[in-house]
Amino acid sequence: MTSKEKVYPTIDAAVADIPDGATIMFGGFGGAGFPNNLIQGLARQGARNLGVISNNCGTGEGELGLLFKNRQISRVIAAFPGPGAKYFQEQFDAGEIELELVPQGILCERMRAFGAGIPAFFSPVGVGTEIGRGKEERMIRGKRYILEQALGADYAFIRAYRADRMGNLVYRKAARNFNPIMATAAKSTIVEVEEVVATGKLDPETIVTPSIFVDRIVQAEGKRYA
Amino acid sequence: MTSKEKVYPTIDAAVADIPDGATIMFGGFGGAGFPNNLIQGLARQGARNLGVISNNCGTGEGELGLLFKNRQISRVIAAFPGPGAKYFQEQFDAGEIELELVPQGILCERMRAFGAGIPAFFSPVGVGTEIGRGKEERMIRGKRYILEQALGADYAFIRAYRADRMGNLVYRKAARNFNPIMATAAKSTIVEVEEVVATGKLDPETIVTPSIFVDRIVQAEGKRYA
Amino acid sequence: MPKARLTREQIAERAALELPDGAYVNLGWGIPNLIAAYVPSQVTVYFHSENGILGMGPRAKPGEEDFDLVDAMKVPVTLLPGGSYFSQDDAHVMTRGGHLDICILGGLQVSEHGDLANWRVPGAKGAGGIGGAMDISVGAQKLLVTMEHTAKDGSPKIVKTCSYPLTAIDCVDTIITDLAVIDVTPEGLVLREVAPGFTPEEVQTFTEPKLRYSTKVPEMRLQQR
Amino acid sequence: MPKARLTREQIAERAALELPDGAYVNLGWGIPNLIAAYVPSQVTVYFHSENGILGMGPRAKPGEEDFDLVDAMKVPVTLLPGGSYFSQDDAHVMTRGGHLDICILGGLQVSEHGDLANWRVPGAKGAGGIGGAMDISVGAQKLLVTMEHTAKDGSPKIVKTCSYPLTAIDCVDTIITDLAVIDVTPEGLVLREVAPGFTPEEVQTFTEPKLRYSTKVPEMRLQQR
Repeated sequence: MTSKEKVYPTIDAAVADIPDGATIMFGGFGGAGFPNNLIQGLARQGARNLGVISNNCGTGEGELGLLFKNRQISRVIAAFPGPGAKYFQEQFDAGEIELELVPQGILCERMRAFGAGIPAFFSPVGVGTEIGRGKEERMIRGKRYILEQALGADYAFIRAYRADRMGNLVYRKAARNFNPIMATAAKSTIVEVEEVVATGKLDPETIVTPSIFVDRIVQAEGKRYA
Repeated sequence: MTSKEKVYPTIDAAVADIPDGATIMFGGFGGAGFPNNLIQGLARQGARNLGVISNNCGTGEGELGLLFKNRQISRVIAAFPGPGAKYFQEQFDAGEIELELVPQGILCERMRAFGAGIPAFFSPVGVGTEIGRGKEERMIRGKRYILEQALGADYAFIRAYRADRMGNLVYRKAARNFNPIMATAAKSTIVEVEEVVATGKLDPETIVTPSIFVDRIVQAEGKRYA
Repeated sequence: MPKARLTREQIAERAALELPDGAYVNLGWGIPNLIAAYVPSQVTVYFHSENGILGMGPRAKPGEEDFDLVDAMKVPVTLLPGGSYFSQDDAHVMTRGGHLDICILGGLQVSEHGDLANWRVPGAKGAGGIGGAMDISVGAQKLLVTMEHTAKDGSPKIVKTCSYPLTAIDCVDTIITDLAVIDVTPEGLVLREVAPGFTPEEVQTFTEPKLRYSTKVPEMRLQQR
Repeated sequence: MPKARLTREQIAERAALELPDGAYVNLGWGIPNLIAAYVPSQVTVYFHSENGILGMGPRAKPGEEDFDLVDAMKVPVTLLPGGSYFSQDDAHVMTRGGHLDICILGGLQVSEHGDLANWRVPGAKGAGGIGGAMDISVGAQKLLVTMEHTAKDGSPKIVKTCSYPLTAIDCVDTIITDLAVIDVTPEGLVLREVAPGFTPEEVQTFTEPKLRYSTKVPEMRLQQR
């Protein structure tokens, strides 16, 4: 029996082939569940002109801040870039970064749609606000809705608590956040984990992300928070 | 501290107020995860002219078969009524039952949309087939899609393995199937469980249906399969 | 000297009285975040956080923080028995799908039609940020806004039409301020209660649209009766 | 006496050779359901069942059945190490979202454009039933159909245009029958292999649309080389 090996030996190996111009989803919210080791690996790797899909844009040099500091990012889709996203804000104010602001739940829903083979859906969120501007609007059963498009990416960089070698994932508390949904919406999902366990060690009832959504697994280098 | 009591003393009490004409979702697939005790309670209770949303329509008198035998059902939305659904098939052939056939994944997705506040979505499933007939069609990014509508119900009758008293649910193996998604798509969700445990006894990481989606909990009467 | 209005804590205290027993609740940034401390003892409510928590408990004690368990404001919190964790998309199935019984958000402006503006001051520097407020506003079964009645420059925050970027239209059910409790109804804004020491006429002077009120408007309650 | 065609088991055996190592796979009713038994020993694949199982193992042994662990055909099965359970909607995120590498379904008719009809015989009594085949057909990265080459009355099942109700249009990549392996390509149907003892010309006589083939069409392999 053979099968495709998903476990990578190092963070650097897991991100080695990310090309310039790639679009990458990054999990994490409120300091929890960020793939900080992968982010730092990507900073070392140096890919440029990246598109980022993420709830926010880092805090100082922390989390995604490092990639903005290194000027590796040119396009952002985010719900809340954040006042602490110093490097992002500077480059945004200077007109160097293209930004699409998306309501947080719709950011999730657009990614879920992509992962689920749904190309577009009607949404009540943002009707009559600047989010609805330029979008198709329609009355359905007496209420106003706007049409939102599915959102996919080349890569998802996510953080989980444990993976088995096949790629099944479990998360820890509120560090789950965007990670499971991003895993479904990228061509290739790369996960850093606290611990890689043998296949069969995770209770099949409790697996949150089934292995089918995971392409590369790498042991985090010990740093959970940026 | 007080709070709304969700645990009902008996199956009959849990279904006592279901009115004639109600639309009800029923979980279950392939013999597993059917709310057989609730179904039997509904047969005793006698509500008529019911609308049913379910993957299938029973096997003989088993599962939903009992409600068809009793002629309590007048409308069905299903993916696979099933060759063993004797009473349904007889009444369908006699023109006594209105049926909408829906592809299985789209049945799920329409319910999920309802639960998620999405009124309608474009779907690749059924394009060019009789499922697409009469539905709005649109090209999106070069592919054909049809518009599908959200699907809700007055009640969801579901089966879980364990509930805590607050209404958090865990399921068992493939008996999970339609149950979690139906819980999100009904005005009132009634769950029969193998065991009711004290609040706090379920591991919060492993809860599949959070309590917010559950309105009534009742201990199953011992019969797991119909 | 102007008369004393309610404090932010008192606004929170009043808002807490709107929580029905057994409700699933989301609290936003600002004053709403103070409300959890004032839930009446005879009421049980379950707090939702849009990053994937239901049954959220109080802030973690110093030294006991778990930074994998934070609320939507990045504050380390706790989980109560019966709480659960889920993904952010499932958290927003709850917001947008109408599963939360009551949500309470802060506001920059509320219009007489119940439109809410609470995410961006026009002309502010930076990119701004929407967060979860738009999803919460459209989905809440009942939406309360808690805020100061007037802006720092004295201008009314309850207006005929919002001039700030909107969060959602036609979404606010009730406004609770340091001067009043006001319900948004199809007939317009109805003044339900006034802050102690204020008359309906005084509250009207701080409010752009016309308020409807009966001859006798009760004082704002601060404790459950 | 007509020449012997392949058995259903041999069709399954041939189809099993199309499974790449590491693939996530869904097998439908009929001949596809026989395929799991023929996966070459040097290949590992993961079976998906649309009722919410990934990493499904063989049928449960008599006496060891768990009726909460059944496949999409209601048959008690087992779970392999690394398997997982999930809800039916998540199972169809996998089908429709393009996450399954290869799916193999039975067929009533396949057209030269790759349209598939496999859920209902026209004029049949009863309501019929779609099940999961439509979601699987549109979403599979690669869709194989295994079936007998001709119907019981001898009429071709590979046709110019399906006359039976369609499951999905333009979805089939490869057809494996008791007579041939045929690829659906933009240029039409390409005969890749023929059953032992049959010539391409003979296969053509059992097939309505024109087949393309080179002068030397290899015999159907039944074992991995």
